[in-house]
Amino acid sequence: MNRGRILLFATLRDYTGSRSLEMEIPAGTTVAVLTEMLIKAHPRLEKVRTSMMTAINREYARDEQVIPENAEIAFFPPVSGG
Amino acid sequence: MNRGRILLFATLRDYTGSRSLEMEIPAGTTVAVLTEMLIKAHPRLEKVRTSMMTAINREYARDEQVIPENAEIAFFPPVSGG
Amino acid sequence: MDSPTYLALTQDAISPDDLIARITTPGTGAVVLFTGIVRGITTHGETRQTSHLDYEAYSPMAEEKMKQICVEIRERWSAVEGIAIAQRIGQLDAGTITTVIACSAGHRDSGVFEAARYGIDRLKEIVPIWKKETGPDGASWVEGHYHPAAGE
Amino acid sequence: MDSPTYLALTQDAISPDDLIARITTPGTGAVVLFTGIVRGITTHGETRQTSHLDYEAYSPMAEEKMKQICVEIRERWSAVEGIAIAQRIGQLDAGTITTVIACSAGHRDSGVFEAARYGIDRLKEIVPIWKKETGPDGASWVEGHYHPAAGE
Repeated sequence: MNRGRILLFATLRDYTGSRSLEMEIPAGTTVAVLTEMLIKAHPRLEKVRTSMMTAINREYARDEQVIPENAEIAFFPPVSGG
Repeated sequence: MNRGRILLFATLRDYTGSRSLEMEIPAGTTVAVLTEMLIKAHPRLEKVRTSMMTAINREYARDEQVIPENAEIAFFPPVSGG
Repeated sequence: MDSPTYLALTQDAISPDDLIARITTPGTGAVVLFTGIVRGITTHGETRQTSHLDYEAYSPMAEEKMKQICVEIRERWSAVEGIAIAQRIGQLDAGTITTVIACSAGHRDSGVFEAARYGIDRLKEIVPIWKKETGPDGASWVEGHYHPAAGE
Repeated sequence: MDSPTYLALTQDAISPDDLIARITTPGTGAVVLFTGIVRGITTHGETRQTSHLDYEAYSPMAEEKMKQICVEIRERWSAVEGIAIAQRIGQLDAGTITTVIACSAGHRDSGVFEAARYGIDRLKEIVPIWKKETGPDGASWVEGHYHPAAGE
């Protein structure tokens, strides 16, 4: 078990009301599972389920990727800079 | 007959030693004929004969074009700005 | 060959003059610069007005991705010498420069046009920055569309 | 649609910042700017050094031809809003901006990249400007190659 810090941006920040969250992340948790945990904790995220993206240690992550210990985790919508 | 003023630029200025020349230009003179007159007056221009260009009233001119009266005439090498 | 790289994620005004100077080397004969500007009036589709945009960034990752874009550009256009990428964040009014991508090279036929185009396309795909648009009808987040592959 | 046009044949320093501001309209979301710079070191072919270039222009015709390039750009890329073309003349040291072509539009996919590229290509073909290069071995005129058709 590992207390993880999750960063949230743009619409995800608005829907959760937070810039960052702390969550208990069991060892072996994948990105897909963590996404479900996050949506369960913040049901308003349901509507961006298919568009939200995850970065682990500042790199775009795969759904099946296992979250390493002490990772920097971020969830956000598709980018719109420029 | 018409006393014409001819502007010269870049290498043509160097070869003639002048920024502008005055020449007697008979009525009906074409660009090709004027070019020959100019080379005859300034034989160093022989070596740029094939590359030199003519503008009449600030527009690229054809060899067979007749020089109108009171025209602004310019001779110069291919451009190299930018 | 000098290969200056200048990256900025900044709250301050972006100066193309300054960025061009930063990527001008003794071998530079050509710079192509793209700049994005806050449109006050958008006429693609339905016409709408924008008073300002608010940009936010996931800064450390954005800086990493800007570096990555430079690597990608240099892999594709080996004649590119200098690269500058700047993105301004915070509240930006209509008419304000939001981003600049500039590439320098010896000559204009070296890929600098394509490299700058590639740079702005990639910035809009992979750099984690978002903007919220405020107009007469209120504010809303601008939706991106691209989903980078893992590790992209 | 606003269509500002700004042309300059000048002895003074050219500021891309200034030119971008001049062609930014309420509808502008993208500007592509090309700038030519005096190369101190040229490595195309044999390596050579340049200390400065001296530019001269047939000014009234050059201004006409710069206008013509704007017309040609607008005929080809109707989405282009603003166009700025500037050429500096006089003695310009290595590292100095010699020319700028900038085009503005609502969006980057509107032809602004192609329009700016076309602009600099045409400037080097039809605008009567010449440069003499001075380096360690003395000075010589740079040879152009393009022969415009009559009336081009």
